[in-house]
Amino acid sequence: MSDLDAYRAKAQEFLKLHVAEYGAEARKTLSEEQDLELGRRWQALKYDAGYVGISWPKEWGGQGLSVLEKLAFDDEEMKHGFPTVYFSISLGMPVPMILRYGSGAWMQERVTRAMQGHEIWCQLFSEPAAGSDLAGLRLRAERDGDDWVLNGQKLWTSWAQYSDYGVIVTRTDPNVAKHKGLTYFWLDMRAPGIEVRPVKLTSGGAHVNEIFFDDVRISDDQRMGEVGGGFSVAMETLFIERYQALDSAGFGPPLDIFTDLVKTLTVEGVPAIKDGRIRQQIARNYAQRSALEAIGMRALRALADGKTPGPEGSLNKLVSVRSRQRLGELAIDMMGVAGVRRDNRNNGAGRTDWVESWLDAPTGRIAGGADEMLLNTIAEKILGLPQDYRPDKGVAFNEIK
Amino acid sequence: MSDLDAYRAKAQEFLKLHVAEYGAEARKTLSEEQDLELGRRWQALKYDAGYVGISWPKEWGGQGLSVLEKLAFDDEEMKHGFPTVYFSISLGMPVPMILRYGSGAWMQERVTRAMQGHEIWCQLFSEPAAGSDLAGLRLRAERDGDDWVLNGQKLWTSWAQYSDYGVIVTRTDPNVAKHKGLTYFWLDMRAPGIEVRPVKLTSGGAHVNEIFFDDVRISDDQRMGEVGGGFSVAMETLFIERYQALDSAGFGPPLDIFTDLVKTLTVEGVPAIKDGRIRQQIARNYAQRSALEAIGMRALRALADGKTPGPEGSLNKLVSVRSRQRLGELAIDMMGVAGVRRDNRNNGAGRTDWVESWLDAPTGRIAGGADEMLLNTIAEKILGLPQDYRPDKGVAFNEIK
Amino acid sequence: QGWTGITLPEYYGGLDLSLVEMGLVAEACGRNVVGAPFLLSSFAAADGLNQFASPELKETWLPRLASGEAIGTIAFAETGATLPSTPTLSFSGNGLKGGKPAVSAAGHADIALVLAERDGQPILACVDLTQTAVTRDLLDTFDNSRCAADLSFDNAEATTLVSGEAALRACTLILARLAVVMAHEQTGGAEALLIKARDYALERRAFGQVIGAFQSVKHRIAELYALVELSRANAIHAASLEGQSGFLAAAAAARLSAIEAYDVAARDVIQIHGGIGVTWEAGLHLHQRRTRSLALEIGASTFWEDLLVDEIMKEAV
Amino acid sequence: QGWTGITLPEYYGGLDLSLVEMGLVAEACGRNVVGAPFLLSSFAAADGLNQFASPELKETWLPRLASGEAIGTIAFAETGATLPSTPTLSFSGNGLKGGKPAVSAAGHADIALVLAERDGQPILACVDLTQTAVTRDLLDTFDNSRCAADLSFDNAEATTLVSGEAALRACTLILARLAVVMAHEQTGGAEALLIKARDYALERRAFGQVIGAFQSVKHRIAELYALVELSRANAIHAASLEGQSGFLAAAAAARLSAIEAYDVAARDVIQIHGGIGVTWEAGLHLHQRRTRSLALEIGASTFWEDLLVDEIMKEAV
Repeated sequence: MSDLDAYRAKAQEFLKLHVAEYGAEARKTLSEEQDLELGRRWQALKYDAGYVGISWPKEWGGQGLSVLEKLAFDDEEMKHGFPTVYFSISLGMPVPMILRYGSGAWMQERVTRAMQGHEIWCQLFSEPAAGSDLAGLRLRAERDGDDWVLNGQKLWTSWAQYSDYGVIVTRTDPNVAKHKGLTYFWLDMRAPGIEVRPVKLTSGGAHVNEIFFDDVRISDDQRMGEVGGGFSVAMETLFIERYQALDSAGFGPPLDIFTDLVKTLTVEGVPAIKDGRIRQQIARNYAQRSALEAIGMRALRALADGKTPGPEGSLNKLVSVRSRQRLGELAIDMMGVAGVRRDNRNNGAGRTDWVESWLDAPTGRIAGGADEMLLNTIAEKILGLPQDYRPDKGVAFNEIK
Repeated sequence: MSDLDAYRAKAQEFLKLHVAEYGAEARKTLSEEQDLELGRRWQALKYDAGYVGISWPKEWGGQGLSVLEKLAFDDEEMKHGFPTVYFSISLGMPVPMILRYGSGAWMQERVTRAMQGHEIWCQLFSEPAAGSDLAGLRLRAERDGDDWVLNGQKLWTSWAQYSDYGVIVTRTDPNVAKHKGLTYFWLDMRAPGIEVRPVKLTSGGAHVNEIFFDDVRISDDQRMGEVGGGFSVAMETLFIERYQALDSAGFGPPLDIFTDLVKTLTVEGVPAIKDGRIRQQIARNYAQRSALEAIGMRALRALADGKTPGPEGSLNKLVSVRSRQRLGELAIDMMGVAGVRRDNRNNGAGRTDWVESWLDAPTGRIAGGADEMLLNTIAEKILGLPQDYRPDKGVAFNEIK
Repeated sequence: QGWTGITLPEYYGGLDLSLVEMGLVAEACGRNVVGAPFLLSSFAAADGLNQFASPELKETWLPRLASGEAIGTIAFAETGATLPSTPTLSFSGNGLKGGKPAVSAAGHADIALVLAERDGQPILACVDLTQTAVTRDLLDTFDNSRCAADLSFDNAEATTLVSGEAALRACTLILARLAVVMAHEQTGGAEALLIKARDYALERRAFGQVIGAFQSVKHRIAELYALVELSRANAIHAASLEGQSGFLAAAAAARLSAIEAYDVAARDVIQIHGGIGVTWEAGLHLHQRRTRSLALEIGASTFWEDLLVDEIMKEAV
Repeated sequence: QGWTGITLPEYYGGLDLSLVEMGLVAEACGRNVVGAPFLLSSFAAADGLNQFASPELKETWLPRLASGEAIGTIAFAETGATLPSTPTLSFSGNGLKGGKPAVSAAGHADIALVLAERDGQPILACVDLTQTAVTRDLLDTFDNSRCAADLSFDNAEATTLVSGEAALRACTLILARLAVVMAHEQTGGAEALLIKARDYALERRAFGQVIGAFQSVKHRIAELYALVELSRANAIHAASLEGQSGFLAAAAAARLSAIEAYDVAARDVIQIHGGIGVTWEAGLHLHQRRTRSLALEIGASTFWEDLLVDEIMKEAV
């Protein structure tokens, strides 16, 4: 058994010990607030057991292991529906950025508290008019002595309603080209002038927020990177978690939940499994998922060998979420008139219930890059095709039409 | 019975009389040359019976009827596979343009001879570097006294190998914007310096040609429209046959040939008609075709009422040819290992044989406008969406990169 | 406005118009994602009574349905079948016994046409839902404005309208006529989404231009236009074939095109709207949910594909 | 080069390598739309002999197949079935009698493995095609370089390798192993088309820019990249599972992904090339034709979908 296999086996043992108290079944009937509290306890427990910050440097309280150990643990943890969703962005992007840009005892305390789940960080990037085109953001930060004063609006910020701190990209100079006038800060989400309003999404859930900034004052000490260098710090944030556990189910239910459903159903008096149309979809989805999994495994092997995984890992999100949406439609259709029922609004139901997964699928397709942006990235970065026409290139931000 | 119904009934009677001698069955075993000869005789016979130039003015030998009578006749004629393919472009675009721009006894003779099938006209528009972007054409026409001297190349000219005359768009001024430097002529295809080379297409047939012009001299009398006005005359040519009989089969076999095939087949030991995958494709193709036919009928009713048909008629080509390609794949797959056989290379087999139809489908998708151009037209002309970015706009032709 | 009696005879207070006019109204409802399902469900119930009920029963119900005073619905489907040939809901001397799952509009309807079993034969029956022997359990669904409920019958009084194979044919015809009207509603929904996408593409800017200038957006909208027009063409065509041969095939084709157009519209138009599109504020989630409730209520695509293929193969013989 | 014996034991002159290496060679063949089908057809025949034949028979044929001196093929399918459970080709005391339609490579092959019937049971048999009791009718097909022929057997000598249900399992395994190798070939073809499209999009200009700048072209190529990589991933994964549990499902998945990738590639890449793409000069029509001959020769998608679903459902039990 390799060291990694041994690590994985130990992790499985640890998770098995706690699944009854913290896993999917335990969470089912909890309210979101109760689930968050359970999540905080789970996070603290993992911290004590050395399963938080697995690949982070030891001086910050991490375990100093490689990304392979982290991916192995995540992979096992994901299988059992533990309540990690409230902390995944916090520990995935803002906190690692603090590890790079922050220092001092106070910051060390923040990192530790975030690792233990006591505090949560959010990421304030997108705005109503700046989604795919992040550099088009408008939230102003104006210099006032040693301070900056923030005015404007952010949107799509996940878990801001529970967040203690955040990282933010602001426009500090509208007179230069749009990528060049941005600056990056961290801030206290309890600062005066910040108002957080949850936004309901397709499935009815509201984990994202609209956030209004009205003369919010922060210190220049909170700046991360150069004035005007915010775009590259933002990009650094987005790419910091370069290797994540790929999910061939597109964050929806695994395929065996679909085949289990098929087995129980009759469609127009005939067992669903005998219908060629349904067989075709099972087969095609299986083939697609097995390919995505094979790509993921190959990437892991490359990492283990100290190589850089190929670019094909970037396909996962594009391919898997789109398919999950169509498969959800089919699952609901197969259930017949009763397919409209919404019997399972539990925490994490999107992972087990086709109706919930389907309701949420449009959000999944937008989150983390719309299909069009992913296709552009593949076409330009991997295949070397030209960038789209960009009339805003090199134009001062306040002169862009 | 309306006048139109009576006209249609009479046409049916006429066609029935001649289908044995000229219809699909009679053509099956002929070579292309023999088929062309049969077509010429059929054309002459129709001319004598008053079924050529149905909607053309009487002074040119037409029948002076409306486009409705023409469409009714075409519709009936199409059903029986008469050999009209060699004359459809000739009588569809170049000759009607002569009706508009020509005059005199010699030209009248050309028109009559073309109507009788004795002479054929072709249309020399596209070039290797000017397909979708027609205005990007390069074939030069240089003024020399009362003459013009043509040099360059045309491509995709249908039936040029059998043509006696043609209409052509040339570049007469490379120093102005690309749409503005074009001029339109007619010419004798037997003029010295013209070389016609047939081009083999996917299915192996070669009805299109590459045509080389080496100092071909034509008179300024042959000019149609102003010098520099060629682009608009070309557009006039393309839109002259505004209402054509729509073909929901995308110029492939009708759906009942598919269902007839399905009835005879067993797939993996089960009658093909019982397989949900095959049923789904029959149903979806039927629905699509019935919608296209309903759109066609609605356009005819609008014409009959003296109204302008809606823009949805433009969908036919986009939708029908694409589907025909996929349906061909399925038909071949259903036949199993023997699906590779090519048993029917007869004239007009693309209308009855799925293998031939499938082999030819890529050509169908390009001919008459690639999908991308059709989508642009719908988006811009019907829905009012903006034109693509066009860096060549207003730039002199010889300065376009 | 008389919308509740469009296709009913004037004698009963209706307008005596055709499926074509009914379709126009349904299309308008679809454009606005009108909440309540009662217009169509009442249409189907009244339409079935008008065709298959005795004069007395018509006299009792049609004036009330035509005026909108009473609400009707149909309940044919059971778990695993859109039109069960041997329904579990049974009718005997003691009345109607059993249940029907997730019946649209059943939360408020006064009367339902049901497909049941009597003496081993299928029957089409009419049942007053306001009697105490009928229980309705309102369901939590993803489209709650459809007022779907499970219906239970405990020896409920009912009247048989048609028996035997003819009952299945009657149900098929009622469903097909409803499918044509619903296809108009779906077309209206898809068209509304198309227009929203077009308008948004002309207004929303990214990278210095309106997003409608990007071919990915532009062509997606053009493809959607094609689907909407195909759906509309089939819906109108089917309505115009009312009472003629080929109606069933045309109705099935209309339903398939309509489901496809509305599904693609919801998927693509939300996507085109980006983040805004997935918020409740944009309201597109209402269309998303409606696509599936309409796709389910009178049988999913596979049911209509099978019906259409059977009709085509019959014709071809 | 030893390509003809890659997976065969060294004892018989082979290289004793795995499906992974065989796949790499097949992928290279696919990239170049290599004309002759013999590499794969001989692989399948030799592979089947190596697994299921007696030592004597192996001794006779494997060295010749490994050296490329003899050409092999397989002939399992009959009209209406990829793997007929009761084949019409029958084997009795008098030998093999009947036919096999449109057998790839049969125009030149020296030996074939056939699925036949003996005493009401399916058998896998080996038959020397050079004997006079075997007739081959070369067919006119849309991909004539596959040398497909109808085979007729008039009391031909043959040797039974496996009988009964085990024969069907043996044929399935032979097909699945060939499917994995062919999936590499198809991936190679699709990849070659992808690269052609990318290069053409960077070179061809319209409206003053390279056509690769239009999102309709750009995104179509990106989508194709996705299909090619999925196809490659499944093909490699299946090859790596050689001899392990889950191999059949992996092979079926590889085949489905490969058929889809190559089909879409041919359709879209020809389309991207515009008029040039449909001429013989461009050579893309060779790929178009090859997509279908490879899709047909060892069973169309529906066969592999069914096989995959059966495997998945078996696993799940």
